[in-house]
Amino acid sequence: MVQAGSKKSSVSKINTKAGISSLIIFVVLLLAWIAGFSSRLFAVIRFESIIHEFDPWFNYRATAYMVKHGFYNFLNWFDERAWYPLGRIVGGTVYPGLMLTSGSIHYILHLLHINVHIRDVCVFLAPVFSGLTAISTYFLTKELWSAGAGLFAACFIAIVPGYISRSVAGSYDNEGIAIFALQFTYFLWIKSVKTGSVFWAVAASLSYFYMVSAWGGYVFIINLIPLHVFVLLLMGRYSNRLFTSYTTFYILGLIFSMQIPFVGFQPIRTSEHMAAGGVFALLFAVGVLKYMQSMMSKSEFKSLVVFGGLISAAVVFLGVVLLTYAGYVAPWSGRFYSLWDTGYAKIHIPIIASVSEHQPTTWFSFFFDLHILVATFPAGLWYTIKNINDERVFVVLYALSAVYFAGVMVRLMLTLTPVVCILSGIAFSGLLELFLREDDSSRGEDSEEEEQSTPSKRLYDKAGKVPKMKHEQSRDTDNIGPNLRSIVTVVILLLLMLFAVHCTWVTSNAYSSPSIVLASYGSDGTRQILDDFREAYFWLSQNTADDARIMSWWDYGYQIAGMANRTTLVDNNTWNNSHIALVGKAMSSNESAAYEIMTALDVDYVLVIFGGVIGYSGDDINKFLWMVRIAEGEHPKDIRESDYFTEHGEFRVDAEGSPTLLNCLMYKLSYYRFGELKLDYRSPAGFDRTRNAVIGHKDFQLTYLEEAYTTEHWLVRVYRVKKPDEFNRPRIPIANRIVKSSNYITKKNIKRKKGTIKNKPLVVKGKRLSSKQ
Amino acid sequence: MLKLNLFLLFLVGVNAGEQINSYLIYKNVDRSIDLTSQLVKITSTITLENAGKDPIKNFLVVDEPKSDGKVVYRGVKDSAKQDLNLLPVQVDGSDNKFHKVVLRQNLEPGRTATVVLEEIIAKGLAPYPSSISQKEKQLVRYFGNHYIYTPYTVAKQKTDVVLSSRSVENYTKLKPVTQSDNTITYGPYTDIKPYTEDQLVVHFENNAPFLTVTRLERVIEISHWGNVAIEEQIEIKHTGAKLKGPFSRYDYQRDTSSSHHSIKSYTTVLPATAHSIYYRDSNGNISTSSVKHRKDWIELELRPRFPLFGGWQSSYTLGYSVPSYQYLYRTPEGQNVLSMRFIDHVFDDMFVEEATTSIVLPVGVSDVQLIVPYQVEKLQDDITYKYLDNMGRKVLRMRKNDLVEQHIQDLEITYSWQPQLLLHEPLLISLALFILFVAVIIWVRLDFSLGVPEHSKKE
Amino acid sequence: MAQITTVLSKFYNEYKTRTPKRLKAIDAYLFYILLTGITQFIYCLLVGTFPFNSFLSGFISSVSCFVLAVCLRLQVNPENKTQFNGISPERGFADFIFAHIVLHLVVMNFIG
Amino acid sequence: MVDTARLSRYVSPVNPAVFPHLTLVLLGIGVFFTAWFFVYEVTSTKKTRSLKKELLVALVASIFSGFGVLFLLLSVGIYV
Repeated sequence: MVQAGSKKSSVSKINTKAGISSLIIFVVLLLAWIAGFSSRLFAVIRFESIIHEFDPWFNYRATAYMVKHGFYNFLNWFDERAWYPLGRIVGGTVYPGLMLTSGSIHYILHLLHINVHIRDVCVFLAPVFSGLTAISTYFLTKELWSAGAGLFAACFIAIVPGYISRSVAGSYDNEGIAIFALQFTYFLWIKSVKTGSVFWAVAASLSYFYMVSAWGGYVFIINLIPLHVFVLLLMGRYSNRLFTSYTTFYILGLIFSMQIPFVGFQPIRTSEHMAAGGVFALLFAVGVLKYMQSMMSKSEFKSLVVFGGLISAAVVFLGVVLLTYAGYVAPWSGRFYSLWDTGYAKIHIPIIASVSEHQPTTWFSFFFDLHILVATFPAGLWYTIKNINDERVFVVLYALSAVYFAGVMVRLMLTLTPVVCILSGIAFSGLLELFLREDDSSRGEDSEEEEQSTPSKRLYDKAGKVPKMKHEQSRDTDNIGPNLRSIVTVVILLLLMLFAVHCTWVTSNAYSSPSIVLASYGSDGTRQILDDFREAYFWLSQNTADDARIMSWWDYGYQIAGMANRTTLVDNNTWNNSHIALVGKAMSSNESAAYEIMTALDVDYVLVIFGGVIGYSGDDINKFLWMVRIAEGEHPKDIRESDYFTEHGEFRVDAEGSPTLLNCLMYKLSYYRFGELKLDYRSPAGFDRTRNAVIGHKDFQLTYLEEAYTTEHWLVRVYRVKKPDEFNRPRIPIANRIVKSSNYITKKNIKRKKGTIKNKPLVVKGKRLSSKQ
Repeated sequence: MLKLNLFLLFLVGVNAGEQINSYLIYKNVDRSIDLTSQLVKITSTITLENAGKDPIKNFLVVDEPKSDGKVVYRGVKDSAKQDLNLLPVQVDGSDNKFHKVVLRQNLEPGRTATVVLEEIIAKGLAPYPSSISQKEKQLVRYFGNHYIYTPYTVAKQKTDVVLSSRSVENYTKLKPVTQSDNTITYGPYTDIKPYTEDQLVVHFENNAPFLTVTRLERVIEISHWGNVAIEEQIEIKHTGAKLKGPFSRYDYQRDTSSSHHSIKSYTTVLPATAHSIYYRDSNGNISTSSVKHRKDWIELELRPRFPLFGGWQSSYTLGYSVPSYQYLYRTPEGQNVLSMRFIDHVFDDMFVEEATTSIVLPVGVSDVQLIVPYQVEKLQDDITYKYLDNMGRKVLRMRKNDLVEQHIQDLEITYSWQPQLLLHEPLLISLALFILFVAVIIWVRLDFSLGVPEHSKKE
Repeated sequence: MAQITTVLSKFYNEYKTRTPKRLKAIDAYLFYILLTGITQFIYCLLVGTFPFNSFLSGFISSVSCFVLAVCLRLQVNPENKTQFNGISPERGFADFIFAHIVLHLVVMNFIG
Repeated sequence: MVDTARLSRYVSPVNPAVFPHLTLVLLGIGVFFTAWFFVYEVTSTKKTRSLKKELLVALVASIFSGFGVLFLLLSVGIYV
């Protein structure tokens, strides 16, 4: 390839150089893409091409629906299988960008008769888009600093764990494509600010439109860009370019964003979007003033400003007050509040706080997700502040705000990652520029930078092979000695190598588990796959009535809908807190109270996740306190969190646990017949491996439910809710009578003890089954 | 007179009517009713005797009018183990369904010949009670006939009923009858009139897997790059006694006895050359399966995601590839012949309720001829598009209900195909790439004329 | 107050003399758009905003026409040539047309 | 029924065992020519460009890449 380039060197040297440098850029970006793509494939290689976790299952299901029924039917899709009995209008409550993207990829591929299953499109969407993210990061950084820094940034973003965590193959979620849209919007924005071109501003707003269609994080853009404009105004950096780019971007972005049904009229009604409008008006005012200024003398202008300023301030103030008073402008939403006050969610909205990714970020996870970039990005920040210009103001603001948000919520680490990569790219590029400048004076600076970044790029593709840098040849003309120079270079290379190794390690160990398939390693290194989730979901899909309603905690709603295709009561959408609280109440009540709720909700099956046999820590008993808290929020009379603790304020499942806990539905469903199970010879029967305790309440029977299915490792347990005529007589009332100290069940048992021999449910079940087939 | 009779007989035969030759008698019948699996396999060794004066060419076999289950396979072999053809015929004055068996050699008067009649009956075993709890044993009842149902007189008959276990609840005791181990022997009975019926009932324990393939879709795809890909979509159902009451994983884990009515796994046999085997369902791979390479075949131990209890069902997709040299041939005339099984083994003693087989032929075939081993329902041909197809491939589709292992037979497809067509796909890709390059060339050229205003500014 | 009227009159004179004809045409267009926008707003105040999206699309389309025209005016203005490096009036106009095409496609969709 | 014994067995014109190697070689050549093509496109100016050369390189690149992609598909098990 280089030969091909150098052949033409006699014809035109400049062109050759451009050719080589563009070839190098191309190759580096391609390698970054490939490296990013392949490091996201751990999950596929270890397991299979499968959708991961929870939310992706919904996205996948929606995409599959769209592919099957067409886009317009998708927009009007009323999903009666979710939120029973309410249902969910899916088309109006999702960001459709993700589904549209993969749907159109699928459509195009099928037009070309490449028969890829939509699942595979969904699985590989995020890794493919990570490549696009790398490229747009390159362009953004190139606009901000230089092409060399851009290559660094592209390589960083391709493999940085903070971004990989959301974009491994199978993690089919909004963030996967949204980060690309984010970076691309910013790139176009910077471009339009630089040139003042309407074209780039329109492109930016189109890209913003895509972002709005893809992720709720678009609010970040629509606040950051106005902030940028505002700060530029404050710094006295107003220019007509800024005016054209922002006004065009804002007004088009506004109308575009309202095209998304889920967003609707929010851009003109909610406070989150108001800042952008305010800056728009402000920019207009400034624009008019500047225009007038150009026409008039200073003193005349001053008087006009004072007069106009007073009037406009009054008008704006009155307008805002009136609008808010009339209810046109909605106050900030809860999730948004929790961004400012980290304690807010814990107090007011347990459902938001219960999600682990909404927790504040720890220092460890900063390091874990970004590694050396944490240390280098302040250097990049300093570089940019030192050489500030219009667009660098933007990246500074981006960095500062993203750092703050990432500190508030683990999830928003994702928005921090790109800017960290950009600034670190700038830092590394600056460093290398300083230390490698003189090695080949015959070359121009630009191509040299790229020359340097290429070997280092190769370095973290193949971490073991360190190409020899040219620093040894460097002449001693600078004020930095050759020794120092080589030492610094080697250190930088080592750092980059460490970074690459760390990224690969984190990706492979922390972020590549599909979480619906678990793997455990035996002592001899053999791998055992625990496929209990799919076992249970597949059982549900095959052996329950098509309209069966399944109650589970909301975490599993999307998975049940996606894999078992059954109706769920609550799911990960969490839009209806009271419905979730009702399920939480059912789970935390005792059996008979729960039965009332379950019959009211027409529940046919109850599904619980129980990790006690294999020591899986993410099970329902460990999540149980959140159910109690959420239920308490809505039903404070019936559920009290303190009842579930021991006198010492501990949450324990062993014999010392509180009686309320030991008799609640969740406990019973998790531990039904577990008391008889001896896991190994050393531990006693009923030893819970997750909580390292022998359970406190062993021999009990279920009155209103019966075990319908339990998976191989007991991870998922499905119970059938009996019909009212089936549970008149508990099968072994004696056991109940002995154990239960609470009075009501015992009473019922005594009352209904007669005639417990014949099994009435027989007939009904036979009917049910036969009618189904 | 006799000649006239024969002539008439001939005429009637032509007009799809047969008459029963009363000179033919069954001299001896040895019946063995095998009830060890979910299928009822009746093997009758029949000694035919010609008591008349004319040679006999054929004899008739009749369906029992009121029997449980369905005869899904019936085959007749002669003493040299050669298959004899069975033709459905009608007999005047009888509503029964008859099948005519043509003997290889005429049965001369006074001579005897031995034939073996094999019948396989599906759904002939009814679980009784029809639903049981997890711990109970599965009991089934068989309703049959003590005597062989035939239009001919039977001189002597003996029946062995082979059961899967020794535990028999009860059975009809038409003397003489003896039970030893897991075999009940009825007879010998002598001089039985034609069409004699007498109900035989056996109620016994049978923990054999009662697994039915409710639907099987088999797709065979030929690639002339040297591969035949096979994919089977299978829906299975446990058709034994239904599970009553709860399923307890605890009890299931404690019960380690091998004879349980639930089905944990079964074995599918694949051709020895099969490779790239996959086993998955709508939720992805089913990781619980193991492949064992035997000398002449591959044994695939398939475990459904969950153990199947009575009434439970499951579905999965099994696919594999075999190299083409095993199944694809070329005639000297340049035609291609694919010889492939209509259905393949799913599990031992399988019963398939409905099977659809599709054969995806390569691009651009002509003169397609199909030879089937038995009667199948031919479905409308289809066109499908696989990877890199722009013309579409012809798909032959056919369907048959009620199949058992005996139906694993080859079907043959002969078609003409030009070997140059192999180059079709790579040239297609090359063309697409070339168009891309040309587009780049044009783009590069256009770039200078496109934005005159902007470019004049830039310079 | 008097000061302001003098300022304004001076401004008017300045404008009349110093602005090129091309820009004046754009200004006329701007004025027209402004009137449309105001009319729509008043109409909505009087009649109500019932098909809210129709009102919004109409109003926003006139606002964006205004904005785009202002942008065009800024880019075309020879005084701003130094600021808009690389954007000729023709390019500006092409951008203007492009933005309008995109805008009206969306407005069409939104007006329902 | 056709008697299969008298027929010759059909084997692939290319031994499946060499698919991966063919993929590597063909794709390697294809990528080389593709790179050449793009470098040429970027470096050459309006005057120095010759359509004949462009088309020739493009043709070679596309044929090699086309066959390379085909054998790539074949070697990963997608039998077209």
